[in-house]
Amino acid sequence: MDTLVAHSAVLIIAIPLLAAFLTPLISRASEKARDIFVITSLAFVEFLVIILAKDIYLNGIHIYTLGASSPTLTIPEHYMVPVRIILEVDAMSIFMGIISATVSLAAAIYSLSFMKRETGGDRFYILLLLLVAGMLGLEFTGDMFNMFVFLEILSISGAALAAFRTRFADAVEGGFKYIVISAVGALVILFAVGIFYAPNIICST
Amino acid sequence: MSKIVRTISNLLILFILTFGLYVIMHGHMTPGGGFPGGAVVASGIALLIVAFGSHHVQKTLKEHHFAILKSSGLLIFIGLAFGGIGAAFFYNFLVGSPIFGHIPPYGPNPGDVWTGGSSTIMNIAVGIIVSAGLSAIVLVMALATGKER
Amino acid sequence: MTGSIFNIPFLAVAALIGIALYIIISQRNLIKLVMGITILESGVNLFLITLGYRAAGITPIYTHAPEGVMVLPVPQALTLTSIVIGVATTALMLSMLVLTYRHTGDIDSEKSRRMKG
Amino acid sequence: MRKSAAVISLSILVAFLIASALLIHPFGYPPSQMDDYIIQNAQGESGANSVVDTIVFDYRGFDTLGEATILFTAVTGVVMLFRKRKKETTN
Repeated sequence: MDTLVAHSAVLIIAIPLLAAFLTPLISRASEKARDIFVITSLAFVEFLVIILAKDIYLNGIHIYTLGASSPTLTIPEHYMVPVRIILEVDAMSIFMGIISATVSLAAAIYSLSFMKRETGGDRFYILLLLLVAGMLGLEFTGDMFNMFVFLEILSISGAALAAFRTRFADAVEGGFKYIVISAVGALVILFAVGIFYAPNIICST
Repeated sequence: MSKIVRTISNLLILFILTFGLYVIMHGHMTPGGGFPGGAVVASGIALLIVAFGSHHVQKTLKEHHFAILKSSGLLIFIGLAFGGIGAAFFYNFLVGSPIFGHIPPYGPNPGDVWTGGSSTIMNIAVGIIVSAGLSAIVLVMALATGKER
Repeated sequence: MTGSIFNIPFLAVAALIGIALYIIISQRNLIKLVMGITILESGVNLFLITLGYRAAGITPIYTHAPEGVMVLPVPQALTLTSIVIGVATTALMLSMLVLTYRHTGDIDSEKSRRMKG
Repeated sequence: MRKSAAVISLSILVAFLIASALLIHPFGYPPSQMDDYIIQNAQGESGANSVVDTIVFDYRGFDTLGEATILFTAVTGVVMLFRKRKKETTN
């Protein structure tokens, strides 16, 4: 159980991604199997968020380094600056994590019946799972460029979902406006990542 | 397209695919890797679509073939990421193991394919994802905007 | 030494981003708007790459590497990611444009009055 | 009125860009503590010769996972936008 808590920070982001990659294959089996699979994976993410919240409530900020020999090894041996990507989950991000996990579980359960009348069903669930992964990833990363990547996942899947009902002109137009504005915003954030990377931009000695 | 273009593209597609696979396979030693190699393979398929027309290509290379390729590439990639879950999520668990495990001597060396650990297999997985993804985008857009025969 | 006037690449980045933002603001034809975003994306990529250049540096690959100091590898990895992100956003924008063209019959944002801005 | 507001804000932004271009580190001499560590240790930790490939798949592999999902999202979005609409009740 405690290993689950130790790895829960990254599992919360990885499980929706894994579910999104598996959904096209599972939806070949049957519509019913796909719906069950999506709901169980989102319920498991909700369970992980709750146990991580309890762990953070008890002993503070939860740090997870990706790729190091142990999750809490943030600084490599003979160096003073972290080189790998670090997930930093504090009270604020787990609070937002609880909200987004619960809301997306409710949205998935609601959309089971709503999506019966629409065509292209399993693509809706793939985009919904990716939206959830983008949201949770955005809240949990401690790395600036990683935040840009998850923000981009969020905006692309959100724009595609906005333009889902392609027979309405307003839906596609709204999706287009959403993707244009968020692409420009994300590129300016990428410019800010570049400025952060060159430290002495103003105080160059 | 005219007959000449079709026969030339029939011949050319072999060289493009082999060059793309070469760039994907040698990503951890030479410049290139999953992304550029996948783009080269996708440009080969785009050449086929231009030469033979999207409807002809659509008969053989259907969209769900690309969907299966993409999902399997992504599953290999995230499976390798989960493989190192013992230590941490993206831990390179194949370094030093019999699969792609050699560690080259420090400094310039002639380069040994059997190195790189899980990052070599991730290279191949990303090559599959990018080539299937980009050619799926080109095919779907060509079909959508082409003349319905 | 403080930033010398001869940071030509960074001035080129400033010019590219300025032109791209002017295009995004002033263009009515939506295809040109998407082109403006592509120019903005290439400007930001140029900025990332020029951050990592080292004078007389060689590519950071050890296979048959000649002598010399290596160029910074981290900005190259970031640019690799942002180029594919540019492809993804451009593909999605263009496909949405095709659909709006099918619905409203034209591509000009002024005439389809709901699409101000 | 709207046109002048746009032009003013654009000129302020371009002025900021040119100022940052002049004040940034000189072109060929970047500060590089983190990169020197990576250049020294990339071969030892992951064994691959290409340092950029080591960063993309080993040090910052999570970015590349996000990258692959972005490409997957874009392709799913494009395929979903151009799907054939068979039986669909307009509600």
